[in-house]
Amino acid sequence: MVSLQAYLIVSLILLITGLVIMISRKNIVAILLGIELILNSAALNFVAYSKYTTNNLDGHIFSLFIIVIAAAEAAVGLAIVIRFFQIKETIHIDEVSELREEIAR
Amino acid sequence: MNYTISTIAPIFLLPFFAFVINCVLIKKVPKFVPWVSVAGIVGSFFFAAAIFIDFFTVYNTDYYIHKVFNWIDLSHGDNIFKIDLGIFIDNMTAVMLLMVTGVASLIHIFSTWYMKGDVRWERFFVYLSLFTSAMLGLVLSDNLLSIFMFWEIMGFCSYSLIGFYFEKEEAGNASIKAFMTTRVGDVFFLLGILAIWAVVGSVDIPSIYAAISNGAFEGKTVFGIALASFAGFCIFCGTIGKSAQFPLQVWLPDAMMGPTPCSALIHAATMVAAGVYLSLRMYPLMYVGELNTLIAYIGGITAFGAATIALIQKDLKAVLAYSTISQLGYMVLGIGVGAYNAAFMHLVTHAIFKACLFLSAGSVIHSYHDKYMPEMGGLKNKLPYTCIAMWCCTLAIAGVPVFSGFVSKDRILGDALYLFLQTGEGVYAIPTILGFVGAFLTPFYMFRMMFLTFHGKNRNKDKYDHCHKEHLTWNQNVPLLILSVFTLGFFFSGSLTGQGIISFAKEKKEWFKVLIEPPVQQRLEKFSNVTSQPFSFEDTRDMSVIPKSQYLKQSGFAGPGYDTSAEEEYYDEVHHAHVLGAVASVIIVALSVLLAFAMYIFGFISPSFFYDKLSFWVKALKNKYYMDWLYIDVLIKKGLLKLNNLLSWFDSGIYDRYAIDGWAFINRQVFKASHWFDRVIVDSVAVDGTAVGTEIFSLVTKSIQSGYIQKYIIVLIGAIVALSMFLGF
Amino acid sequence: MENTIAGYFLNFPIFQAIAETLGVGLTAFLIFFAFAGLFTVILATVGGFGTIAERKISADLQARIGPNRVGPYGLFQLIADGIKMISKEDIMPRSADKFLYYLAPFLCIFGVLCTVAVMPFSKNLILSDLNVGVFYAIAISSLVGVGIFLGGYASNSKWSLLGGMRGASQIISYEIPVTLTIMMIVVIAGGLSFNTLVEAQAGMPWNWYIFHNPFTFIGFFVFFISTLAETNRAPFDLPEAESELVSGYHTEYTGIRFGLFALAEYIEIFVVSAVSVSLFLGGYQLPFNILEGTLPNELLQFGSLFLKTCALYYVVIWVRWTFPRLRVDQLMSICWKYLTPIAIFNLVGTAIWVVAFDGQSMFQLFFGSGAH
Amino acid sequence: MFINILFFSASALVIASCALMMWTKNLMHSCVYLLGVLIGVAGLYLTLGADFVAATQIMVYVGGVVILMLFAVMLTGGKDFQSKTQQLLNLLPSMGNKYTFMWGGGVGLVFAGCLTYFFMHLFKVIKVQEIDNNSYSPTIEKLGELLVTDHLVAFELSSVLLLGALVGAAIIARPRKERPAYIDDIEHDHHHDEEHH
Repeated sequence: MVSLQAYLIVSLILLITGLVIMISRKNIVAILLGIELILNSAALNFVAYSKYTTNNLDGHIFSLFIIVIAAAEAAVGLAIVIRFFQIKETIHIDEVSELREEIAR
Repeated sequence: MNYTISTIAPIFLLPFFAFVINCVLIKKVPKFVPWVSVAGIVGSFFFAAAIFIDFFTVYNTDYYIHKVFNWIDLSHGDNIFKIDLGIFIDNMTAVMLLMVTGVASLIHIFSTWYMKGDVRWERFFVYLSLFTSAMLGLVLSDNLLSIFMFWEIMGFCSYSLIGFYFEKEEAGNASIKAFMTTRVGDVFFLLGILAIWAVVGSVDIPSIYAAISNGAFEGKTVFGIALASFAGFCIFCGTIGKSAQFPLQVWLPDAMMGPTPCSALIHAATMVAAGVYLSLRMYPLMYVGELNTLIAYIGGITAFGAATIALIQKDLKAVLAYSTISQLGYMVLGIGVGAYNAAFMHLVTHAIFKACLFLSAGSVIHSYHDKYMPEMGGLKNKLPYTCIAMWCCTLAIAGVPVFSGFVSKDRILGDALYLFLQTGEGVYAIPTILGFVGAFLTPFYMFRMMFLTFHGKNRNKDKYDHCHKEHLTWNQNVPLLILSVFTLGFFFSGSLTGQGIISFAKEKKEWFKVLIEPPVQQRLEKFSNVTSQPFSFEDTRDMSVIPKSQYLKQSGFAGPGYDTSAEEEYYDEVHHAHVLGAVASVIIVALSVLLAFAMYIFGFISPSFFYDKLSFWVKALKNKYYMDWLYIDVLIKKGLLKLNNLLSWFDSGIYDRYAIDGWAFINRQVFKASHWFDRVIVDSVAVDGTAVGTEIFSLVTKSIQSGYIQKYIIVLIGAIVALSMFLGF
Repeated sequence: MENTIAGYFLNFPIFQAIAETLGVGLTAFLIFFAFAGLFTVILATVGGFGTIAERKISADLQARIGPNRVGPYGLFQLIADGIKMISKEDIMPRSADKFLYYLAPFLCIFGVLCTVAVMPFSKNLILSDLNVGVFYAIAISSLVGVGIFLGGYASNSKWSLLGGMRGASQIISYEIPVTLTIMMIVVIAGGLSFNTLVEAQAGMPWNWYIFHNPFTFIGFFVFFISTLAETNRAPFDLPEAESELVSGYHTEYTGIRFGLFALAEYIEIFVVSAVSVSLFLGGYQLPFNILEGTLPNELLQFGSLFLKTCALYYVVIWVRWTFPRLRVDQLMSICWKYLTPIAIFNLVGTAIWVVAFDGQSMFQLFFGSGAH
Repeated sequence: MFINILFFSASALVIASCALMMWTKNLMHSCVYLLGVLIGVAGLYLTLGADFVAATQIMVYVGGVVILMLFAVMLTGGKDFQSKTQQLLNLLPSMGNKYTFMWGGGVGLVFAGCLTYFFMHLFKVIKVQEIDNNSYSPTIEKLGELLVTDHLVAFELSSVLLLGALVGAAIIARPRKERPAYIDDIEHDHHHDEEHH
């Protein structure tokens, strides 16, 4: 019998890994990969809680919508990345900082 | 018959949809436009006929249908302000619907022949459809407000159709004249509606009837006049404008600038009848306000005056225009003397034969390419069918027995005579005499017109030879012949002479008299409990409030000619007056016809004899009693323009110079002071100070906003951790 | 476990005896495991025979003889080919991405074989009757696309890269008409599991879903064309177009790795044909059920499915050797401008049909419910 | 027992793939490891009895998102690359360096610690029902009912969202015929600077 905490630990590992990837990578696509991990951890949490606490299928519905949103996010995000690459010829995340005020370095 | 919105509304909506569809079609496929219009009105005719047949089957004086819909509701709490629209159908409405749709159908069909190939002839049908739908909407309406709205739509259509050939300057002027003249009446009409609203709190007809029945108008005055008189007068002014009565009749002759079918439909058969219809609807109010003498005088003067002007007209359509005014005068006279039933019957019969006359005139003008009678003559060989139809109508309008005009007009005259004989007061003598003189003149000018047009020798060989011989065509003369069939009297009276000598249907031979009864006090009692709530539906199929004999005894002006076996004495008086009137008018008509034959067929008396003897009178007639001169030259040019100049001088000289410029000067000074305050205090201290403060603060805060997303994430996570610490521990 | 292969065999006395000693769960798992292995072997053989069939049929269509040296009619050619594949040198380009280069063929074969888990070969001869069966099959078969893409990318070669990109985009695109068409059938059947879909087509051929209504009739052809593209078969074989891209995404592969790609392709054709048959052509259903519930009946049903699938397989090969190849833009416009709108139209039309005629088929409407 | 085996194998796959994702310097490999994570999560869904969600997970992610990611990686350069404008921050390799990993690891540890602490407190308070998960029940029909009854608005809105994403992505990624003027300006400035140097 697997307990809820086991799922939460897996989910936590997914979350933290995604977070670390988001912070440490400088490539936008890699950051999007990290976001996918975080979304997956949230969806896993929803399904696990749906199983162990509420005993209905609302969690499944939520995770379905998360998957849908992740798909939309990936499509639009990657389109933006490709467009950005066409313009700047790089996808370094720190290049995406043109809206701030220029501070003398 | 089950009255739902789907059996009533198509009467109004089919022509309206035809209008809307035509608005679209006219740019894309103009050749379909006339047929859409015709289809709309013919479909409407079938629905109207269904309603009429049902009412005829029920055969109950008090039968009416009332449907109410909520239109505007701004009520909150106790402040009730709402306007409901609705449908009100009683016997009169049913007859009116049948008449309007039938006549309009035939006129539409005729127009497809008359207008074909004319300039903008598709647009003509667009206007016709809009007009017909507005007229039917007016007839169906249950309250004065929507009647007013449709009234104005009809005014617009009339304007557009009079000025249909706007290339001609006269047509444009005539349309403006018609529009402005009727506006005078409409302003009063609106005032009347407001006066009624002030008393009744609602403007729907059953509520007004109920208020009259409950005596709500008693003791109320405005400007020292009884309120009922005021309201009734104002509404009657609407009738004066729309139906071209005495002071405002000047627009109708000019309205003949429009195409002939529109003259037939609007300026003869239906729209001008709408004014009389409104007065008939408001008949109780007129009598509560004791306006009958005034109405009778206006009707008599109009009937006589227009008939005299018609004597000398050379234009075929002008004769008919003045005869229209004259006949409308008879209807108004009928309202004034209490001949409610006869006035409405004259409305219906007149609509039919006048429509036929105008269509015939249109047929003649279109075939002959001229409208001046001195150029015509002998056309009976060229246009036999038109001649037959026109003769039937002429006999009808002249009041020859057997024809419908005799039935209706002589009943009005008989009632006028009866009122004069019964009361013995001199005030009723003048309208009665004017009416009889008009009845003498009417056959004369109509026969004159017929003789000049169709008989005798032709006076212009070129045009006569050029005119083609007429064949029986479904959209040229078949509508005329159909209309001319209905000029026979027994359709309306149930007997050939109107006096019950030869009857065709034993039980319902007197249907017109039975179904259309004046809404006098006792008849109004059925409305006294009316609530007129939105979405209510009343159908009084089995209700009959009072037996007829009882009501006749109580009514003073009920109008004679009913089945009055219970009231022998009354019946004798009425019968006496009516026989007298009938005999008198038959004699008058015979004399008039003889005179016409003598002058224009046999040539015993030359018309120039009268021209010489009565030269002053003829001059007055040629100038239409100087009414146009009075209005345009005296009233407008001398009076109103002067007043305008005065007001304009006041506006620019006094108001503009001192009030407005002075205010501007003051403003400029205030502006100078405030500008200084603005520049020195607000701008430099408050605004700039705020900006400097903001800049200093932003220098501190913008170092956080580095633009590097990962730093934001770190800060975000830090914030989440801090927040959870704060909340959790 | 009722309608699966493990449940069916657990009813036999011998397996019940084993279950008493080992426990039901473990026995069922062992049966499952054994049959999974058996199916894999059978499918590999079928895939091998696919190559033979391809060569023999193409030869027939081109009035040649084809392979005829190894065994009777050249039937053992596949053994010879297999030995050749295994014994050839396994070459990897020096600049290739080693990890992905090794992974790609396995992803392909994995994706294909996983779909077999829900294939209904007969009423009980099904490894697992998932109630999301069709959905699972579509989902897991999309691994093939990843495999092809990674194979093309990892080879570090122009031809391979172009082939991989074409393959991935083609597979993603053509999944849409396929899924919409399957949804049409799902709307009629009211379930996603394969048994639900096939059970409703029992009896005579006019109960097959292809004849259910006009939309399914169109839908079958949409599905068939789309599956041709999904499996990279001619006329949609752009990822491995020989005349343009040498050999497409598996240009650099040799030996057993190339063999795995080829095997995956031939097995996928078989599986997809079987899915077509199950969805539209009655699946394993027989027109008569004389031997209901016995093992021979299961085998007859298996034979029914196998026969129809082989017929479709023949059509696929026939098409390959008959039609010329499309251009890339034509490929995409066929998918997005023609097949997808038609599939949506079919879906809507079928939904309306189901609501309007209460789920009855054309033949039921024409001949009454007695036609069932 | 099968559930337990499935759970442990799936979570092992997830954790191992996560670790490799974090470890590897090759973005393409990272994407492939993401595939492992996603399949592992689908396995975890299966242990929770969520068969439809698992199938959807594989369908959407494996068939769509991962291939999109692979395309994006390939179109934007694949492995490590260095920015063409060799300025201060851009000298960092895009897959991270010691400095960034230090930051990331630190933040991750702090967050993990915080969450762990938080949940430990939470589980002292909340009583979790122990539901017998051996009873396998199909979810798909109930999910379908829920989607068109209780969650209808969200369902319809998500379809609108997907349409918007489709159109938006197509418009954004479409190559334009002429380059925007500001790129020319930037390049001009760049050349100008080089001339000065």
